[in-house]
Amino acid sequence: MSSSAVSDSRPLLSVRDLRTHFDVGGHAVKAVDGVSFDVYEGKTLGIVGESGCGKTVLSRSIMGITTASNASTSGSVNYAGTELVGKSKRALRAFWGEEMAMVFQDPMTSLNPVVRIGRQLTEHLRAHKKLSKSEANELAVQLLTWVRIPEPKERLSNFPHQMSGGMRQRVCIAIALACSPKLLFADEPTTALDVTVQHQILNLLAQQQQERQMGMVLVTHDLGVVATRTDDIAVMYAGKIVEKASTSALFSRMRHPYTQSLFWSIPKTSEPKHTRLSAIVGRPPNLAALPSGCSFADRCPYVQPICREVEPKLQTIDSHSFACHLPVGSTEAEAALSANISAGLPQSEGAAARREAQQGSLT
Amino acid sequence: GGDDDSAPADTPEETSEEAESPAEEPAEEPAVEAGDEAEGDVDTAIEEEESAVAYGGSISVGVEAEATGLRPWEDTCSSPCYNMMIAVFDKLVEMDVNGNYVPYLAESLTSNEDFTVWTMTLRSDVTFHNGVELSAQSISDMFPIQQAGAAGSSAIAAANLVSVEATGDLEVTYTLSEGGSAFPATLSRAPVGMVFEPAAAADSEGFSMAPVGTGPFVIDARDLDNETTFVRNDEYWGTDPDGNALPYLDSISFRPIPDEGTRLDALLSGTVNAMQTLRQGTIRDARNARDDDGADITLYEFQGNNVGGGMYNVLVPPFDDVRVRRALTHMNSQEQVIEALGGTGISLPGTQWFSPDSPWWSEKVAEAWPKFDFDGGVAILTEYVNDPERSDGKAVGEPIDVELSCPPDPTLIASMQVVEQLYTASGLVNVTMTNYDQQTHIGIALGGENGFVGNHQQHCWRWSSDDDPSVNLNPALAPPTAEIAEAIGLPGVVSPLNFSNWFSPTAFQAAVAATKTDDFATRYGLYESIMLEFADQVPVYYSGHTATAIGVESNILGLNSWHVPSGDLGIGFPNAEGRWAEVFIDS
Amino acid sequence: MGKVIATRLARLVATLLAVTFLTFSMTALLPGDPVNAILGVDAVRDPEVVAKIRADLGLDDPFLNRYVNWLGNAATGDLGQSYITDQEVMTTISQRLPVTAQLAFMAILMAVILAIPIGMLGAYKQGKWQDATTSAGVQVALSIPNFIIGIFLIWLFSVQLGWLPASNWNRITTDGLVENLKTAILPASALAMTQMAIFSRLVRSDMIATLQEDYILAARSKGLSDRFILLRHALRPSSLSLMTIIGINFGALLGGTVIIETLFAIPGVGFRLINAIYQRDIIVIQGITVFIATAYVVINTIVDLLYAVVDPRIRKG
Amino acid sequence: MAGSGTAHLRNGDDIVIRVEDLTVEFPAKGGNSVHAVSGISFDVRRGETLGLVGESGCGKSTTGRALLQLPAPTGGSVQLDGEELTHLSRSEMTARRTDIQMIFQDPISSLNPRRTIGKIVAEPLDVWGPTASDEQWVLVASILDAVGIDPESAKYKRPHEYSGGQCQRISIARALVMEPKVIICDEPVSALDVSVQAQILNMLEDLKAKYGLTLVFIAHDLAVVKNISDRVAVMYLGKMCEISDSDDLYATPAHPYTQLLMDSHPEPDPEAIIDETVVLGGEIPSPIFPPSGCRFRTRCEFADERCANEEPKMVKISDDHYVACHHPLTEVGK
Amino acid sequence: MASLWLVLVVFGAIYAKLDTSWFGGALPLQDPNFQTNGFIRETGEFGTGQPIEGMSGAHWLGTDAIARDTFARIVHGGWVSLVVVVVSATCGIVIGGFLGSLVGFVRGRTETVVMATVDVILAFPALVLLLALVSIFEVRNLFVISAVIGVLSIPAYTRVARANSLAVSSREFVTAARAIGTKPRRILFREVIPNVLPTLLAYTMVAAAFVVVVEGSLSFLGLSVQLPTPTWGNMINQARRDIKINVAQVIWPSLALTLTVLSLNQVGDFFQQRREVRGSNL
Ligand SMILES: Nc1ncnc2c1ncn2[C@@H]1O[C@H](COP(=O)(O)OP(=O)(O)OP(=O)(O)O)[C@@H](O)[C@H]1O
Ligand SMILES: Nc1ncnc2c1ncn2[C@@H]1O[C@H](COP(=O)(O)OP(=O)(O)OP(=O)(O)O)[C@@H](O)[C@H]1O
Ligand SMILES: [Mg+2]
Ligand SMILES: [Mg+2]
Repeated sequence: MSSSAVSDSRPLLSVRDLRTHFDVGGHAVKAVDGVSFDVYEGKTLGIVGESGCGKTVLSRSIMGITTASNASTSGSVNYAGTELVGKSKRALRAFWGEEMAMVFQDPMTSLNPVVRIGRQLTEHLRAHKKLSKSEANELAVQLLTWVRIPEPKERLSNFPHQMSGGMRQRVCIAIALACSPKLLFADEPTTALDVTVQHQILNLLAQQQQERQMGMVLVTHDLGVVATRTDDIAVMYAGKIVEKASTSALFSRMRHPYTQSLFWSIPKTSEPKHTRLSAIVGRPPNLAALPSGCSFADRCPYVQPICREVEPKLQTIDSHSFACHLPVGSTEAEAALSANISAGLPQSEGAAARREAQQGSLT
Repeated sequence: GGDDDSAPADTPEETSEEAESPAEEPAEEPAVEAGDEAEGDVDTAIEEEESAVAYGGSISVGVEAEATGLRPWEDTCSSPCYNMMIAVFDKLVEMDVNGNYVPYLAESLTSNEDFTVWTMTLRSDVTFHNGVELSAQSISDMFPIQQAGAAGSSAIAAANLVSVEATGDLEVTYTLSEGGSAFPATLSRAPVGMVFEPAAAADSEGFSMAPVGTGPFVIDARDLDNETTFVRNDEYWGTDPDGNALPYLDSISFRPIPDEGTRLDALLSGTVNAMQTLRQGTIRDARNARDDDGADITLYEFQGNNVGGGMYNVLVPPFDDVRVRRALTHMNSQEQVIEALGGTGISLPGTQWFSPDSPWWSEKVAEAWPKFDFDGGVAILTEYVNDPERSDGKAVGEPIDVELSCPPDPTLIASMQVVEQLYTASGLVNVTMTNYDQQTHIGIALGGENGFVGNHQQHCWRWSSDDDPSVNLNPALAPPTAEIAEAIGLPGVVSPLNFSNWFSPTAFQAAVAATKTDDFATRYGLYESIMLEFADQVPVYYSGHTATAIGVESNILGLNSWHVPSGDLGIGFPNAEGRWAEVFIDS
Repeated sequence: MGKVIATRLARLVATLLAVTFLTFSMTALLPGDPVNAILGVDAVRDPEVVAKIRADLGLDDPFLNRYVNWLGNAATGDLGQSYITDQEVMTTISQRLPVTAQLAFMAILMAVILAIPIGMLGAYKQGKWQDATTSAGVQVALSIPNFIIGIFLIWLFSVQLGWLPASNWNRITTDGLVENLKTAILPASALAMTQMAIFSRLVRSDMIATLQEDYILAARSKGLSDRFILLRHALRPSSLSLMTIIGINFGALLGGTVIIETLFAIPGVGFRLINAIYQRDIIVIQGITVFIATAYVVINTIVDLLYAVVDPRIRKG
Repeated sequence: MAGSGTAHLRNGDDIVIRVEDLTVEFPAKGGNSVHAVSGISFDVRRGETLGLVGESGCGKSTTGRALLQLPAPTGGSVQLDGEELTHLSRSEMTARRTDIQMIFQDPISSLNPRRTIGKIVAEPLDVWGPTASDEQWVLVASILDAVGIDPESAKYKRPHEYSGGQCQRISIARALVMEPKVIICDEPVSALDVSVQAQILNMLEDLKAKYGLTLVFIAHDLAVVKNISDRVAVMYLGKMCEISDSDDLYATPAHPYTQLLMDSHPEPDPEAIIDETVVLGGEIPSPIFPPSGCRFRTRCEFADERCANEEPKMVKISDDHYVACHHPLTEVGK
Repeated sequence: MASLWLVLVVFGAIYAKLDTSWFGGALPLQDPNFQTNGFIRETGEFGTGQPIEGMSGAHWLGTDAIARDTFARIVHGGWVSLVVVVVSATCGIVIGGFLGSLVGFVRGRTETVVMATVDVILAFPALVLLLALVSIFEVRNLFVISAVIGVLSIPAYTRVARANSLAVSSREFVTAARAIGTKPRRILFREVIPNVLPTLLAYTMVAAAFVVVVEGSLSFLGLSVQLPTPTWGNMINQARRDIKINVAQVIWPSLALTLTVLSLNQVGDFFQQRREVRGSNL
């Protein structure tokens, strides 16, 4: 995976101002609220964010498989020149599986427990491509070989419960790859798996993606996962993208306080034991009643009055986008943080401790 | 559910045959096609068939229940069962249109002076279905089997029959321990009077499925609870008055259809060609179908002696006081009950054990019977209630308690609620209503353990049949308890069938006397006196005579015009029992 | 597998012992005397005659003796003879069980054939008018007593249209299948209505749960059509409770079609059972009860085994 | 490795928990049994935090529960303050439960949805003696306060009105209310969001200091375990592989399995090198039929015949660093 | 809609049963047992009512075979259904619910025995059991009938409760309760049963519908509540005889039954749905 974030070729997928709102008792739950990004062929976009920030809804809205009757989606999703938003279910079906595919979070539940692996692997192929049974079987064996499942022939007649979690997820990937889609959504594909298995699966995905030059959207809540396996990262908070940059740029310089806080709150093996973590205080806002201004304001160590009044726009500097009035690293931000620390703002405590520790280690 | 529609009713389902003693007085000439007379009650239409007879064809008959078995000596037989048995078996004695017992398989039947020895000569040309010839020996061989059978043993005991001997090739001698003039009635009823092939009867269960008799039809197939089919007996001895061999039909089948509505629907839809019913409601519906909807059916209705109603247990206070019984009877409107039963215009109110069509019917009794007279009843009851010596031991002025019980049949339930409201309206009666299923109901009335007294109070019941009056009446008048029997010097003559436990020496003696003579006038007088005593003492009450009917598709003829060997018309179709030998399909 | 069958058998035997004992006690508690049914009401009760009948039937033996005797005979396949008709209970059952079983089977089959699409439609269109309509229809069917349906069917198809016989039963053996079906279709339909209602409710709610599963969404994201998903992915996992209830209800129908059997005059088990109860024909009650209980247990065992066919997860254990 | 042995057990008065040769088996179909935990030993000092890591199904939770005798282990010994728990009768054990408490992985499922927070937290007090409810409440409130839940509003609220992190705080409060000596934390943060995870970890550290707690901390996330533990034990398929001071363990892992775990752990660092060869690391074998000898040998690149025949025992490789392996990485020179 | 009907039925039943003089007797409910063609003491004559009559101003839904007001009988009949439902649900929840919760919680031999018993009862032809139980009692008042139906509904409740109790018992808060040393009995009553109850209550709605029908069937066999108490079941049964003359008399009580069952099911569904949050994926 190269680290070049921008390619001048046309994007494979272009999402503009996508909004998916759910109507819950008259209130709009703004699960996805004005999201824009591009995905290029052969590149991986990581989407990171806390639980409930709208990652899943986002990827499903792009594909158009949101089914909730209370959902309404607007904006534009342009896939290789075709506008997907507003297309009928029937029309979309032609894209699903063949053009774009999805790998789900939980391999235990995303395979039908009562249908043999062989059939699940190829039923859509047979539907889309009118394959004969034996052709389909051959292909199924090949798919399992691709995802490195030993004894693929024998596995075809297995039921999901006869396989381990890692194998099942590989089967899911094989299913997704079956029609050679150009775009793959992987919605937290490894969250339910052990680290060692996660590692295998991520490797497998990366490999396949490279071989096939697929575009991939890798959704996760784990910064560790995206760090080494994506070309670009978009950080989501409360239904919006708050920061977006190439992976290397993002990790070298986090501009949004949320990204930074998230990064800081994760324990790292490189740090000594009992290292104090700087937790983000509070919890994500209720998507049905977002505060005015910046949604992160209540938890932000840098918060200033303006943050609560004006919603920050996503601004791009050197192809690094962020939506913040006081981007991290700016002098205003430093000043704001100092002020907040001295004011004893609880959400700044972590930052204060960290600053102290840093200073301590410097001296 | 179940065949409770029919079963829980009362006694007539269990045993009720047509019978009348050698009567002089002919029944009123049957006339009009039944149904829409001015007065509205059912009348019996027995007349010579006009159409030319035709051979061939099959019919199926919907009956209200399955015959528990086709063994005359063993199985208790109700109306549906009789329909089937009569197809296979011939009776020794039958009843003609005038209500006389006349020889049937017998050629003659005579008795000695005191009715203890009866000599019978059989027809000579008769063979059983299995080819065995009917002889006097057959009849005497039947006797041990009948003695061992549940139905036979009871009937033999009731008739005091002690021996049956073949005293010639075709001559049979019956000896009774105690003479009875109504003995021919016994020979007209299934347990003793129906002739079966004794050798075949050795295999009791097999016989029930494949009975062997001398009757007009031969058993073909018996599928219990579904269909029993009989085919023409080509060797049948009987002929019609013109000498044509009987029967006319090629085959006949009987299908038990317990649900009244379905049974009528089965006829209306052609699923069956004929059906029987013992319910006024169904007769009403069948009449409506015929008259209003133009259904192409003929209804043969019959108003029998059988009378519904109930009993008061006179051994239980307050029913031990005749005032209470009389009062309650006055307060009971039969018209109202009949309406509730769906029998308005179909059933007649009852005043005695005989219907107005019966030779035994007495105008005098009808006059004497306590009519509906609410205020009169209240007056009598008030007298009782205010009697400081009142038998139920309650305080003066307090209402009496009455437990009214019927089997849980919707029709009876309706009627008992009518009675309840009438009683309650007086303000002098607290009524509790109970329903027990048929067997429980019978068990309670019989009493069993406590010397057949029972602790019932007022129970639904049915009385009488078209048999000779002695058949039903005599057991009902016998001493109900050992003490009473002892007291009148007849130890051991205890009758469980005296359900109301009412005992009157005079009535009992009259009943006994009536079996010692065959003079109709004398017997009529005796039975009239008993009925008058009933009207005075009121051990039982009535809620209307039972109308029965057989409905057939209108091209089925001959049901109302079968003959006894003498060429006279037979009794017809009492209790919805058809004689099918002379039935034919008019083409 | 051998062990599984052995435990099953042991359970069957234990259940049957309990059921038979219970039946015996129940029938012993019922008021009323079989002798009355045998003799009829009007028969004069000669004490000797009564005593003889009681002795013949063993009615005077102690309760436990009777039970043990019966059990001993039953173990050898002899269920005794009816008090009333003297027919072998085995014969009684062997003539009637096929009838009731056919009715029950047809009713269940018709119900399932109707219920699955109805239930699926309801689940698929959950909350929409299609769902509301079918649900309401189903609940009406559920709450109309089935004899009312039966009466209506007779009125319509027999009396008005004259297409089908109003009652009784044509046996396949004697009348052939077509004639047999003519008599079976109406009562089976009447029975099927209630079952259909129960089944389709079940299918609907199970299907609703299944449709919430991730693998349904996964199947959709593969580009499969809704129809295909419903039939090939959702139906099987949604039919587990359906199978259970089919088992239970089939068992219940074998013993409980009394009302319909009576209405249509069908020579089935229930018809005989209710008559036996009314006549206090204890030996017949006992025999039929044992058969129904056996059928119930056997059918439900089969259902358990079928589970494994439908749900491979169970197969392994 | 994945072996047994007791070389790593320490002596001293301050040992609160001492587990020796703990074995837990569950009956499985066909007369087999699940060897969930097979002869592991460890001890915990007062005030120490022991981390337990390992892949899913390796027996971490089972170990934790066995400490509480829920259910009682199949074999081995569990000593709490020198008292053997496995021999206690049910009622005696019940009496000891005040000393050792547990926090569960799923915060939502471990709180009864139909009871109020006030009742849930006070429940141990109700069970443990008739304290006047006013007094009770004072204690409950102080502890709720300590875990960062507003006591007044919590009193009548029910679990569903709280987020996962808050529910976890509540279940911690429930454990604390009994003033236990030891708390077993069974993956208390695995179900929580990263941001909340940090809050809870920080809080546990604080509470530990405040109440002088001894913790057994179960997790599958290496970084989390390292952060909170003084000493870490690595488990594999019911056996213990390695136990060491946590800094030491991470600096110089000795067991190939520990190494595999570390290689697989995704560090949030784009520069980290990914070992792309770990595509086929093999699957964890069934605990019903565990491999002979070293249980890890089926996935181990160094496995040889000895590993199949001989079960490795715990050996000391440096100060407070023990490993059960025939070919520890420190020796192979990796 | 559904609950409106139920409220109407319940109100009607209670109103009819307890005090017809509420609202100054303004509600036009007649005496359900009064035969309008019956004998009137005061006048010494029979009433002018007609049996099996159609709808009219005097009798909104007509009259039955003995000229009683069908409307009044239907309203009063609701009382029986109400009591039967309440009593049988109580039996079911208290006994079946407890047993099921218990065995789902303690498992082991108790569970084997209880569930085997349940199986035996279910394997028993319900009709025989029903008939036998009903016949054993001397009196057949409303309570006895309800209790019999209640006893018969216990197995089903036991099954439902057990299935739920199994699930609840494996939840972690039960382990947590054990961990703090709570005694099993307390766990059962405080932790398990409260969580089994809601499902049981939802099931009650469905079972109630069934119970209403069972009472109808019992009436059909003439084995339900003692006369003259009206029940929908015995009304249908009685009117069946005259169905060829006046179908409506069968239809009205059937309709009441149908609507009630329908409503109960709907309310049951509503409760069930409230606990379901996820939507369909299709
Ligand atoms: N059908 C719906 N109706 C109402 N709200 C919904 C619906 N579907 C999702 N939401 C809400 O939308 C928000 C975003 O949900 P989403 O599943 O996309 O989060 P996520 O980022 O994928 O979280 P996780 O990491 O837990 O998977 C949540 O607050 C969720 O409650
Ligand atoms: N009650 C039980 N009956 C049978 N097997 C059990 C039981 N509890 C646990 N096991 C088995 O014991 C083994 C160890 O389980 P345990 O829950 O201790 O693993 P764990 O390390 O906590 O895993 P996880 O990280 O998934 O929580 C597993 O194979 C599990 O299937
Ligand atoms: Mg998600
Ligand atoms: Mg665990």
